[in-house]
Amino acid sequence: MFKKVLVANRGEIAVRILRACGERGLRTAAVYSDADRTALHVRYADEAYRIGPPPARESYLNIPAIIAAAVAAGADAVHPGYGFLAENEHFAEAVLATGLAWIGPPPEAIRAMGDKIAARRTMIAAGVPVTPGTDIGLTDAEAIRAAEELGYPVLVKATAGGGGKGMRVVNDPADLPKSLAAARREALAAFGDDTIYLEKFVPRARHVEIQILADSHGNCIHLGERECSIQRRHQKLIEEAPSVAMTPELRAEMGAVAVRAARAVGYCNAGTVEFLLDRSGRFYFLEMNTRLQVEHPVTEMVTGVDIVKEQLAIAAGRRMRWSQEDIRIKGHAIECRINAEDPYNDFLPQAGRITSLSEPTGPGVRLESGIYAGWEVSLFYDPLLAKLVVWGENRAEAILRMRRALAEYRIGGIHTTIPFHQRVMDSTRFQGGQFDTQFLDGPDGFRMSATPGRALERVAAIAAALIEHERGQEAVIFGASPAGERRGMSPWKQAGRIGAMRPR
Amino acid sequence: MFKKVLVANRGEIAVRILRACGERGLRTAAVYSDADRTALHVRYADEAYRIGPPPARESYLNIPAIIAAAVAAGADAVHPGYGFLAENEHFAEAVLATGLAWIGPPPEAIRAMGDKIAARRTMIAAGVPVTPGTDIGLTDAEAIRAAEELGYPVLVKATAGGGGKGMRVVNDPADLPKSLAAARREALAAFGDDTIYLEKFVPRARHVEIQILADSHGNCIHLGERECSIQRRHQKLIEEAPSVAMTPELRAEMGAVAVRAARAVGYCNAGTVEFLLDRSGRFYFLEMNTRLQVEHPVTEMVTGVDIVKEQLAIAAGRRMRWSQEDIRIKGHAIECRINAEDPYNDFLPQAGRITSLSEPTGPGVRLESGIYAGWEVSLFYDPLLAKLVVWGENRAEAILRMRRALAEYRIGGIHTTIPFHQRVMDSTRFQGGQFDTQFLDGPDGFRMSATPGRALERVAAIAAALIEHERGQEAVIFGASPAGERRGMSPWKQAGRIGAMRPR
Amino acid sequence: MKYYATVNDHTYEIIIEHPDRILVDGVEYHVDVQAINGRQLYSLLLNNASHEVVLDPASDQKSLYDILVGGQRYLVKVQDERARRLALADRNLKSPDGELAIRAPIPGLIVKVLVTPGQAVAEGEPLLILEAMKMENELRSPRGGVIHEVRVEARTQVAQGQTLITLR
Amino acid sequence: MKYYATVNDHTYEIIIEHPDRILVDGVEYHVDVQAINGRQLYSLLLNNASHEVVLDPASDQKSLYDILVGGQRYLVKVQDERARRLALADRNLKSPDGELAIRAPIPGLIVKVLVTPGQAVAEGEPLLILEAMKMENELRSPRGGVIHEVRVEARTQVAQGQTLITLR
Repeated sequence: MFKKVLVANRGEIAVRILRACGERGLRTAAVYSDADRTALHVRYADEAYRIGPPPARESYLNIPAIIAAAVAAGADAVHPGYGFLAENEHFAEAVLATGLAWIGPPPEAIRAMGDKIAARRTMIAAGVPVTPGTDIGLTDAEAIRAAEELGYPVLVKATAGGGGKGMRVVNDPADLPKSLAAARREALAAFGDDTIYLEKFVPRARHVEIQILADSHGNCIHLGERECSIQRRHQKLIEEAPSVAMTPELRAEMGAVAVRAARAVGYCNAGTVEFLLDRSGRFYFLEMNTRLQVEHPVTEMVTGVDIVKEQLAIAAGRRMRWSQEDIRIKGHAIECRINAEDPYNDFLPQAGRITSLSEPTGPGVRLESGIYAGWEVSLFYDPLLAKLVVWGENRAEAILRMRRALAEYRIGGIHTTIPFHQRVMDSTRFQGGQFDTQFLDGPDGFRMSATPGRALERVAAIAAALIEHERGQEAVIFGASPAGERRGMSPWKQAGRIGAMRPR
Repeated sequence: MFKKVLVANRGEIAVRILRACGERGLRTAAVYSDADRTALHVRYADEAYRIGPPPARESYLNIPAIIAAAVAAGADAVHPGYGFLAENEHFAEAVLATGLAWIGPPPEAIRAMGDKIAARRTMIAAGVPVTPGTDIGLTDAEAIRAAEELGYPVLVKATAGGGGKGMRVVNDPADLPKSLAAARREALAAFGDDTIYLEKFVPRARHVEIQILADSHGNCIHLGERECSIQRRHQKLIEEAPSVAMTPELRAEMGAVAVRAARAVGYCNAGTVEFLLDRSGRFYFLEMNTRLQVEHPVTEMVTGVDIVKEQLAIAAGRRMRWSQEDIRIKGHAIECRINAEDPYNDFLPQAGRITSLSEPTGPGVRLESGIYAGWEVSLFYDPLLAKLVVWGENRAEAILRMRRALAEYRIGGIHTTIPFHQRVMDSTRFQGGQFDTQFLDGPDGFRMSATPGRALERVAAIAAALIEHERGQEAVIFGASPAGERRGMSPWKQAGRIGAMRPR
Repeated sequence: MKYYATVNDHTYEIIIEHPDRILVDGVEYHVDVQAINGRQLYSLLLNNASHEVVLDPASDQKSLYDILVGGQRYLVKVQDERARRLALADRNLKSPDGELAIRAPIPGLIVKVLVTPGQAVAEGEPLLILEAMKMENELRSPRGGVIHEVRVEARTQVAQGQTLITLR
Repeated sequence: MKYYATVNDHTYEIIIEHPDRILVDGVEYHVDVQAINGRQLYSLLLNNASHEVVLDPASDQKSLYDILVGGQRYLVKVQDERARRLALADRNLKSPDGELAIRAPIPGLIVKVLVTPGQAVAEGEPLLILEAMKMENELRSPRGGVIHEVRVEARTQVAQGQTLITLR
């Protein structure tokens, strides 16, 4: 096994990996940008190395700086987490060229799956079903013709895209030019490449993905599926395992196809094969994520397999401890992504200081978090603050448990997606499992009402009046003089008075 | 099922029960003393009722006040938790007489097991092995004679005792009078009764207990054992499941005896049969705890059974969903009791405000806590702040996980037992599983050294110097004038300066 | 003290005479509100019902409270009697809809401006596209009206809170 | 600035000239200390090793720091050059062991006093029994010496920090 692992990431996933290393007795090294000096991953690592200023380009995407940190630390392995450089084969190659182990798939597998078009061809050759689509590098005019041939709705996809960026569903030929332009702009800004292609859009489909584990001894198994249909603009918000749409037969079939897909590119380590699953049980390969996935904990909670610890063992050349027969799905797990976004205001990203924090705990609750009270959330990075994961004996218990965990979760100082998740858990459509990827975005989709339910309106009114009253009383204590005149007051006296008042 | 449950307790166990009720869709009512108005159990309940001033006698032990709260709330069931009135048959009877369900065993079973001497007789009649001992109500002179007959070491026990109070091990006849006096004083103060008796003390024994579940349809099963030998003055500090001393055969045998013990008193609901297990595998009945136990989570984590939810179902007259064959022990769980006690200062109870709090999270970690940042820990109640519980595939993984979870756990403002637990997890004797109830108290026991290891001494010295330096720099910013002269400074300006300094 | 608390166009009259008893539209409630470690989280007991109330720090001096309770967010305007009388008098002098400033909710880059001064817009109509976090966000009109000024143009960086467009 | 930090009878000479570089007994270290949300938890990077340092609030004005790091607690006395010179001068005038006050670590009831004035006691010898939380706690002598005063008697209630016994 390794002696010291450098984690080339930040936030909750860096913390997750640091914990796994610590629990295997491995020393850990973190890297940080100037925005992250006091981040949780820096505090929890054994060592920490500065890699640059806040912008990701100059820090977490800065390959030479990260390699230099790994060398300075004397690390013998690098875990890339997800995002940033996780699916950058040049980074993987640089790590290997430095003589360090890469805790991820071979660079060739990253490359084979990273080129979406080549991947589609490889999959077709391996007998993996894919949706009909075009070649890459279409001009707008070619795209308009191709869309007619495929038939609407179509999906505009940036070749370099990912995480929902540079992707647009087009239902109406009239919207295509505008969508092409938007997808190109986004892809150019995010990835420096505005190459696009089209795919047939499968309506009313679910996004179901299969977790894969493969070792360097030729063993490859799947850990069942994750249901990831609750998305907003192709960004997953809620994931669960198992999927309500799954039968044991279909799981075995999709699992076998996913293993075939992984083997087709010589895969090794953890990976995820994403599929669209339509209402009649047909499924289509979407893409393979050649890295640890954000939502891996739901699989861990229903299978009992610690995927990150398996990654470490596989990268160290160990044989997998599990065969396909060992994998049993037990109970139900749900994950809610807690983002610094305002669900009442079109999910606009939020920045600011977390002034107070109460985290849910207790039976069946697992929190993967990168924040603490006092932490400053910046706009430099992804808005994901934490993942709240629950396990229940069955889906009903998991939903009830998630409701109570969300109700306990208090993040003060910034708006988060917690109220959104509370609404989804209360939604009968979600509870019934009757949803697809259009649940949030579609015409009959789920909406956060601008005017929330009236149930607690009176309580809110009373609370506001009481707080206003209390503040008024404090103003009286300070004297009713305007702010400018208060300045002469002793700071000590004032501090004492503030301390003596209500807050405990 | 019930509609509304009143939880007649406080702290982490009240929170635990409230969560279970919430997850079953039951409304909840909390009770609180004036010291607990902003306690977590008040905040997390649907409703909350004041029952009196801080002293437990006037609040959490005040039967009429609690019954009145249950009636006012319109509750249809009462859960007593552990401690306080949980094993008070008069409270159980009062609850039942009010027409409410009692989420616990029948009052007759509480009474039968509450009288330690009668319980011993019942157990002997039922064929349950017990240690040799005397009758109750001995005078000191009688006790001295009886001790000679039993042979030293002997155990002085208060009839009304519990939780280690009013209990003393005596190895040397010379110490007996002093120990008798101390046990009587403690028992009189704690329970208003200084009646004592003696038992033969089993040296080098482990404290191993069996969790029982019995329903009102005549079904009674056991959920395996808990190892609770890590005790200080008969107070458990660390518990695990399973016990390293256990074999499947011995588990089956002890489990069968525990079921027989429970059946002998017509037991129903959750309970625990405590045994001493000596080095040759002989075991002796100690007592039965006729309530939910502090350490129940370790059993939940290795069996997958939610004991509190089963308690609710059983009290509602449901048939148990589990038979003995369904119960399988999977992996290993450890619980550390996080107390407001100073392990470097003879475990003296601590009081004060929790100024900051970082709780461990992540895979395999379950925290059962009753505190939050800003909470004021008082000396009115038990020093238990929280229970940190971890699960691992095996005992080694559980210990490693507990180490990392303890390292993440930061409670600012008061001393806690966290450093103690860190030392135990690092102890090779604990890691090897070679311990008994004398691990902490015994002659070759574990000690918290007054002079800790030198490993981090230099780090501590540097940190202190840097903080001193920083404080000196701040003093310069404020001006070196005495405090009296600072008063003229604008509070706003000062606040700005404080804000601009280091803390993030 | 008498207060008027307005939520979703509904106004509650709240009289606070005793620290623990209030009248809400004439109905008595027993109340106990306690701040939890700061000034953002409150524990409210209302006739024994226990609520946790989270106050958004944006709640400013104008007695406008952004309150999260039970997973629902409410914007509550609180006025005492005097403030309410002044506001009512004020309303009679001005038109109900004044000028409204559309501000940047986050810092970002203006990708496109979709309206021009003088243009009539409906509620919900897109006004401009703001790129932040590498995602394009459409800013929509919070009500119907006429575009008065457009203060930014495409490809400019804007700060949080900066006024982008004014609406009349 | 030069500081002397004493832990477990070992004194480190620490020179802080630059904000990020210090000399410890002549050896250079790169340091970066950052307070985390208050003044009790610090993140310390020491030549890239990451430590979390918890400061006990009891750490008072006398530059005595009760520090928890890596699950180990250390009591560190920090003196700057001037304070150290004064202290050394002071030590020459007084006996190394002055009078020591045994204080009540928690409020409670004195159950029994086990020593009398003039009595010689060894380190670790029980001095009295204090009942708190319904448990009896033995208070033991932190060093050898002679009992000077016994300021309490059995069955009296004592407050936290109250001096119970003085030792010479």
